[in-house]
Amino acid sequence: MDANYIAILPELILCGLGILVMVLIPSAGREGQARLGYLSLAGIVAALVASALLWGNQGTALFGMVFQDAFGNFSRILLLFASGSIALIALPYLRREGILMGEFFCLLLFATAGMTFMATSADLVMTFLGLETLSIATYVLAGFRSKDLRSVESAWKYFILGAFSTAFMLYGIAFIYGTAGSTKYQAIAEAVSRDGGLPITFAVGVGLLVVGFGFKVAMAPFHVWAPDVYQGAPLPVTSHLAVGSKAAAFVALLRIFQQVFPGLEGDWNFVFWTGAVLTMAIGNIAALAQSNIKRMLAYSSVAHAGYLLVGMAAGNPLGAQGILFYLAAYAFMTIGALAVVQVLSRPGEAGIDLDDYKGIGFRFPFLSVSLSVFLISLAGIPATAGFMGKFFIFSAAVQERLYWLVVIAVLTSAIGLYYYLRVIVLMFMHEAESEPPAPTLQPSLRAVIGLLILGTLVFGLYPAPLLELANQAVQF
Amino acid sequence: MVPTSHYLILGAILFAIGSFGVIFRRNAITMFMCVEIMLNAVNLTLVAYSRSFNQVDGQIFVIFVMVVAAAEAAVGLALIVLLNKRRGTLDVDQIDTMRW
Amino acid sequence: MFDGYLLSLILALPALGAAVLAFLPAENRSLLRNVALAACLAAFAASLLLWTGFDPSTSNMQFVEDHAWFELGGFQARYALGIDGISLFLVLLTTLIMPLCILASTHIKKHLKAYLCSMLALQVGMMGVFIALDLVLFYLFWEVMLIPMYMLIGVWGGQRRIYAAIKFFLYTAAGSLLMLAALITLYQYNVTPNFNIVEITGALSDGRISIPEGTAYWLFLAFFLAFAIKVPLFPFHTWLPDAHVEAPTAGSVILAGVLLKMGTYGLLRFCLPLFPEIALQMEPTISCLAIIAIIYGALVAMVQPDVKKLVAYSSVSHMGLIVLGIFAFNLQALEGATFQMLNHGISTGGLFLLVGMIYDRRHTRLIEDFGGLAQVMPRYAVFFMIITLSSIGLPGLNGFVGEYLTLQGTFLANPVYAAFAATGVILSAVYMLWMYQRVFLGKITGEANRQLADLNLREMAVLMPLVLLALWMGVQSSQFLRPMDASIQKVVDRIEQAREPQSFRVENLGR
Amino acid sequence: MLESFWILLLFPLAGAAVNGLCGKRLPHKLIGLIACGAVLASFLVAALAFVELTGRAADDRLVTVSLFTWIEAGEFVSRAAFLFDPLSAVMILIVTGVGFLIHVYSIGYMHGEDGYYRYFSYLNLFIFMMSLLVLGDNFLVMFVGWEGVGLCSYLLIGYYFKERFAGDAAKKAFVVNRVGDFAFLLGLFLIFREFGSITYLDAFQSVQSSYPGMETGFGILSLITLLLFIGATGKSAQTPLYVWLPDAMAGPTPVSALIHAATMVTAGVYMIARCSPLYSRAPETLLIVAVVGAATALLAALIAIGQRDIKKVLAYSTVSQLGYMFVACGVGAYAAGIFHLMTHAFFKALLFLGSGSVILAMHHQQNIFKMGGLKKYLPYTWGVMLVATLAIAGVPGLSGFFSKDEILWQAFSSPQGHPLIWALGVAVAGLTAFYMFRMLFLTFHGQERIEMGHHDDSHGEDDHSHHDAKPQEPGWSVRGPLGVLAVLSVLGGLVGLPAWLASTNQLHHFLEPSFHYQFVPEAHGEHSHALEMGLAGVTTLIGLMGIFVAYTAYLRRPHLPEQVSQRLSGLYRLIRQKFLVDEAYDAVIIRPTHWLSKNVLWKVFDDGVIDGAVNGTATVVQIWAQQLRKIQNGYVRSYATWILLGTALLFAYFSYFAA
Repeated sequence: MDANYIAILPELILCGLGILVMVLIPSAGREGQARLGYLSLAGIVAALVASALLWGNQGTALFGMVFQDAFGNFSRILLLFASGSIALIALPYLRREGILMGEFFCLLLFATAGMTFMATSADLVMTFLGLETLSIATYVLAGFRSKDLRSVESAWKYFILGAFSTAFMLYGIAFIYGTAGSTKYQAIAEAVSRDGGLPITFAVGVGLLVVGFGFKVAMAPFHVWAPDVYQGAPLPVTSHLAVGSKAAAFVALLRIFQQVFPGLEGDWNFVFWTGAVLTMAIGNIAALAQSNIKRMLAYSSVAHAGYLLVGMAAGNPLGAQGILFYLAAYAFMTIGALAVVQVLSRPGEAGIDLDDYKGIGFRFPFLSVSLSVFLISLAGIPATAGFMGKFFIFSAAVQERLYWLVVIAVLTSAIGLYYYLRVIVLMFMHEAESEPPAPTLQPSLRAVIGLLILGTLVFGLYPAPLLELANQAVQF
Repeated sequence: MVPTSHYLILGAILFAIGSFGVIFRRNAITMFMCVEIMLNAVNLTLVAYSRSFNQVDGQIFVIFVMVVAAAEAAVGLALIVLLNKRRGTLDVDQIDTMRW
Repeated sequence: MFDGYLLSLILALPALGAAVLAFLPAENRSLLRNVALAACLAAFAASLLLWTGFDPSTSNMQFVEDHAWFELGGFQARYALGIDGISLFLVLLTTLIMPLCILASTHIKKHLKAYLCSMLALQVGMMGVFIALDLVLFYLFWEVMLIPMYMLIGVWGGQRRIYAAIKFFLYTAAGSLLMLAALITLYQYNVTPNFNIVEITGALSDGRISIPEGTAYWLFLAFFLAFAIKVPLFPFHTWLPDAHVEAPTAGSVILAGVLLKMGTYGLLRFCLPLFPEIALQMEPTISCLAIIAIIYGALVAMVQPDVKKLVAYSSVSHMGLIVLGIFAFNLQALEGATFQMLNHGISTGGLFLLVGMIYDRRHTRLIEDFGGLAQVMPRYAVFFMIITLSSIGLPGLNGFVGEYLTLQGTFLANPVYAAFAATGVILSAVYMLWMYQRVFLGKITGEANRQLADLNLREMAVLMPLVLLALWMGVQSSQFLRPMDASIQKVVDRIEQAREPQSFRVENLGR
Repeated sequence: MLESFWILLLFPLAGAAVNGLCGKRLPHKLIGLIACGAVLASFLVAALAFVELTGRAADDRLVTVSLFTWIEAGEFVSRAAFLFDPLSAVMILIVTGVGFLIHVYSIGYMHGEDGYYRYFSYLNLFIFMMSLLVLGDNFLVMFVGWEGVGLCSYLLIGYYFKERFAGDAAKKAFVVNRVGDFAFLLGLFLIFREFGSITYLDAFQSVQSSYPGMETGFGILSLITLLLFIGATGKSAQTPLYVWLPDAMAGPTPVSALIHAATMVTAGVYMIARCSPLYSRAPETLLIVAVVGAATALLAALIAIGQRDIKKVLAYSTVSQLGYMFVACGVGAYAAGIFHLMTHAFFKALLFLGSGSVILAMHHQQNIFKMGGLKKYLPYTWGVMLVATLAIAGVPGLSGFFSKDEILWQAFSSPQGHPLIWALGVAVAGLTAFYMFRMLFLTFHGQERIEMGHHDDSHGEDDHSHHDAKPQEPGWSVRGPLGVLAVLSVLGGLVGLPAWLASTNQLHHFLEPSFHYQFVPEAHGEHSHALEMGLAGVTTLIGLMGIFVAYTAYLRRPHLPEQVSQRLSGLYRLIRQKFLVDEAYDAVIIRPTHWLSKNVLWKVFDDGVIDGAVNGTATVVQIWAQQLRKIQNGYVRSYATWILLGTALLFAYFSYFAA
């Protein structure tokens, strides 16, 4: 038991840099804020490199509060990649909206640190702290366009519901602590395997824990906040909510349920089964009726939580591997799609109704084709990472003989095809109703979008490398 | 000595009060206060368990929770101020710009 | 010359063409067309090597390429390509139809670059379906080709193109998603280290893999549904008329010429060898649907006011015959059905090309708008006649051979089915000739028809290969049948094995 | 030449190809020359091969040549192989011989028509297809020819495609034939299933070994033969599928002569003769064939009486005569059938060509009531027509007499025959004589009622210039073939003299080897020559009576027909309206099918039920979507309630499970 600060080097970099940025904000001046953004980006990249270098380490660190393992590092890299892309995408957005302030990046850094802690945490206290670091930073981020009521409303709804569900989760942690006598994962796992039939309080504790994570990943019926909050939050924050915070919650869930409670199998995979079905159905069906692309993507994000929950319901290593792969694929396509939406939108987040997409297909080919690729991937059509992810997760579910779950998943994704395709229909097959000015596409954004497309397609055609890494990651 | 279960039951009652408060109160600040009640109910539970185990882990956790709650309160109250500014009311039932 | 990567080359050439197109200026239309055409022709030339190098004496896969792709839960999905007698000609059909389609697309002015890219992407997808041996790879290609087709219908289609495109996509995708579920389930029983269809079939037939009958039943249904929708078999056919009517000419040609074959190919390659027992059990139901499709498609075709819709419903009828042949489970019927797949590609593809040509001139496809065209467009009338005759199975042309063998085989399996199915022979003559009469014969109606120009050289160049092929296949049929022999015999043997559960079980006990 | 007889196929094919592909640019003379030359070459090859064949021993008169394997799938093999034996030799001589004459005739007849090259190309193609049909050594090659001649018939009937009726008639011919082909195909399938081969010789051998005697009851053989026969009723215009032939007269007259009288329509008879090993073992089918043949003969003869169009009279006459041939087959007298086929080819071709000559002279007037007295203007045509009419009427000494008489004798005396069938045949003979002479008298004799035709502007511009001119004899190319055919019509009967006139019936004798595998039942008893002669006398008498009645009604007392028709108005109307068969088909089959397809299958089932279900699913999902989004009402308190509800459920579930 020692500190071994090297093991949490990425988090140290993030937090340190976050503090530094916070300190520098006043002195940077108006023009310097962008430079703070790049500084943060550099920090995220550095953290990413650090995580990569830590690949291969084993054991625990920080006095047993965090694990060092492939799973943690894989998740870290994934989360850092998401945050890095979001930081890069956010810069032109913030400038356009006139809210280019260093606070954004500093909050993003803290949120990222919270996420990576969730991924490596070995203790419920640590998990809670990570979650809260993430949440509190994100509450603020959601309201970052403070001049706009929608953004504030979004932040408020996220905040109050987030705090509400956190309370449930905390209560759950309290029960688990009260039964197992410790908040350490290992100790809890030992307690579970030692006296198989744990008292009701433990089961209830686990249930309440699911509420907290279910809220974060937008599992029905705890998804109710997601559409409103996603819609109101600034676009890069929507990305962050949809990808970063969801992925962090999923990896934490995975670790808890795969590593700590494997003995509970029969009980909780029914919960995930039901949750998955509800989530997929509600997400996909409600998305059909949306007229705002951001809100539609919010529902789509709910639906994808459902697919990921299918992997949770499977509860086997294959499922874990599939979830990790899917999360990566999901990061590519969702960040990409929202980035294109951002480019196509006008200041004040205008022009994000589906009708605004009519006939733009052949006018802005790069953007339209990119958006199409991301949507196709989200729809799970092959040659994209989205398909591979679904394929792996469904395979895992079938391995556990969850045939009906897979059939439902397949049917709901068939419904989902409709709304993804509708955007393509609007872009390419309708005539434009007005002549919107050409959007400006910064080189950096073009590069990010290009990179994300590359990721979507390459891992769609040749998933082996990522899949292999994910495989290593789930060897707990 | 009061048995642990009494603290737990008290905690549960507090928690229930808090959660129903969130649902039934329409004022933003009151809602937030109800969430705080829930957090404190959890704190009580943690402390009770901690005492029954004769260890400090739970109590340390409570301190973390309090810190987090404080941070949350800071952010939350700031948001409520902002909300009041933008919407001109704290009645949460009138804050429904985004729906369906 | 290209041993070991010929199939990859054929697959890559159109993709390469699309990549090159992406970097060419959109204004230079003829350059774009020529590049696309060159890519297609190159693929066609390469595919001819397949034929010359094909060994008809074996049922093994040939031109095999097999590389690791990815590994999942102990299984390996592999980049495995190969062809046998069943897929050989389907590949050739694809590579032949594509350049013709590009030649026939001069009326496309809007977004030409995207159009050509879609076509080439479509070709990659379709080719892949026919040559993939790995189930995952197969599924990948199977779905990939939906998107470009969807774009072709939706962007370059007619009035109700959006409805038709979405209908096409959702209908077919819904089916294929269920197939995905079945495909995944199949792996649960797999004991071979990978998802190679040949190996899985082999393992199934020697009993190393056994699937409980209840499961096999559902798996079969899922596969079958996906293929039946693609075929399309009654009652899953209603996407077809809409898609055909709205699609641009080349889209319709590809749809009829190649895409539908993917369904019947799937039945032949997957449904039968994987689940022969269930196929045997389900045969009465499926055969009945096929017979209904034959008669129903023909009857509904008869009363269509729109030429394209008529041809679309005739496809339903023809494809029904192919399905019936496939489920007759004997060599004659299966070879006939496979041959008929090629025929249908040529004759129906040709009909759509012809309809497209008149649509370019008159911008209508309603039969009642035409009349007496034989007088103003004699060459057109002749080509139309020949293709019509091929479609209605006139002996001496290709259609007859396929129809005859299929029906002969079906008759051997069940005379009553054959008797019902053979009514299609009468009905096809009724609807095609009636349509021909109303469009071409009689007095010229309407001033617009009087002004029509006859076919030009380019259009004749598009049609000529199909006509020659129709003749060649009709006369030298055995050249096309012989390479199929061994591969189809293998499918038949597989079914025969399943027919005799006794000996099969004994074999299992011995292990 | 015998071993390479198959090259006779190539000439017409080449002729068709040359004329079809580049005929547009060739001069008309050359087109005619190519076409006629091709058929002549075929005829010469056939003749040489025939001569060589006769030179061989009787049991050696069979040559097969296999060119390539056409279709092969497992045991199913069909080669592009050809068979030359006495039967096919006779047939091919008729086809190419009569075909050549009609080609020559066409040069004159079609002069100045649009699409001259097209016509000759089709005609050559027809000869090719007919040769395939006749020479094929297996059922499938025969079927190629079978359908191929159908195609040519379609193309040639629709030759005047600018006219609506031509298109209608062509389509009708094809479709009705397809109905027959449907059965024919089923017959082929059954043959392959039962005998394992579709090659004639193999299949017949197999029949012989598995059926040493006749089949008892209605078994597989009867089914096979019945199915094939249904095919034949389509091609050879027998009841109930004869309806297309009268309409087929829409084509140019030489086409009617060649295809719809002399050759194609007799394909069914040839097919049955070829399959005699099957038919002779299936008495049940034979009875059906005989009855259908006799009934058709009678029905068509009755209808012919009421026709006013010269070609329609001939068309129904053809149907009727084909009925005779089927009667012959039906009583097991295949050679007699082929004999009548041959003589019929001569005199009916002559009749058609003669009528063509009349039509040409009358500027496409075809109504015999608008002719009359033409003998004066067209003496040559009248002469040859008279010969042909006498031949068909069965006047002794002419070809028709011998062949018809043999059929009737066989119908009476053969084990499968029956006096009733004979009686029917005799009655038809009388009717035939009556309506043929009715036609002849109305056309060439009596009052002049000449009204020139106003044929459509489309054919031959020069038609207009001399509308008022009197009818004129056509040129040499028309007259020449008429003469040759007239000679054949007179002498053609000599190859098959009956037993009471000659010691051997040469045609019978020659054809014998082709019926090698035939099962010949034992005759029930001896019939004397005297009986045969007597019956012939009866037939002749009846025929002469028919002629006399026609003479009385149409020359001596021209008002008689009107009186009779008024007296028997019901029957007369029925005959005039061709027993309403077409109308019945229309009302019972065509209209209901069309209505059903359009209103029920398409509009209700396809668009309504199936598409309704598909679109309905989409609508239902959309409705769900509208409902589900309502959950998201924007109120944070309601969201909190959902969360609490979910928690409660989880709580309940976990406490239940742990307990």
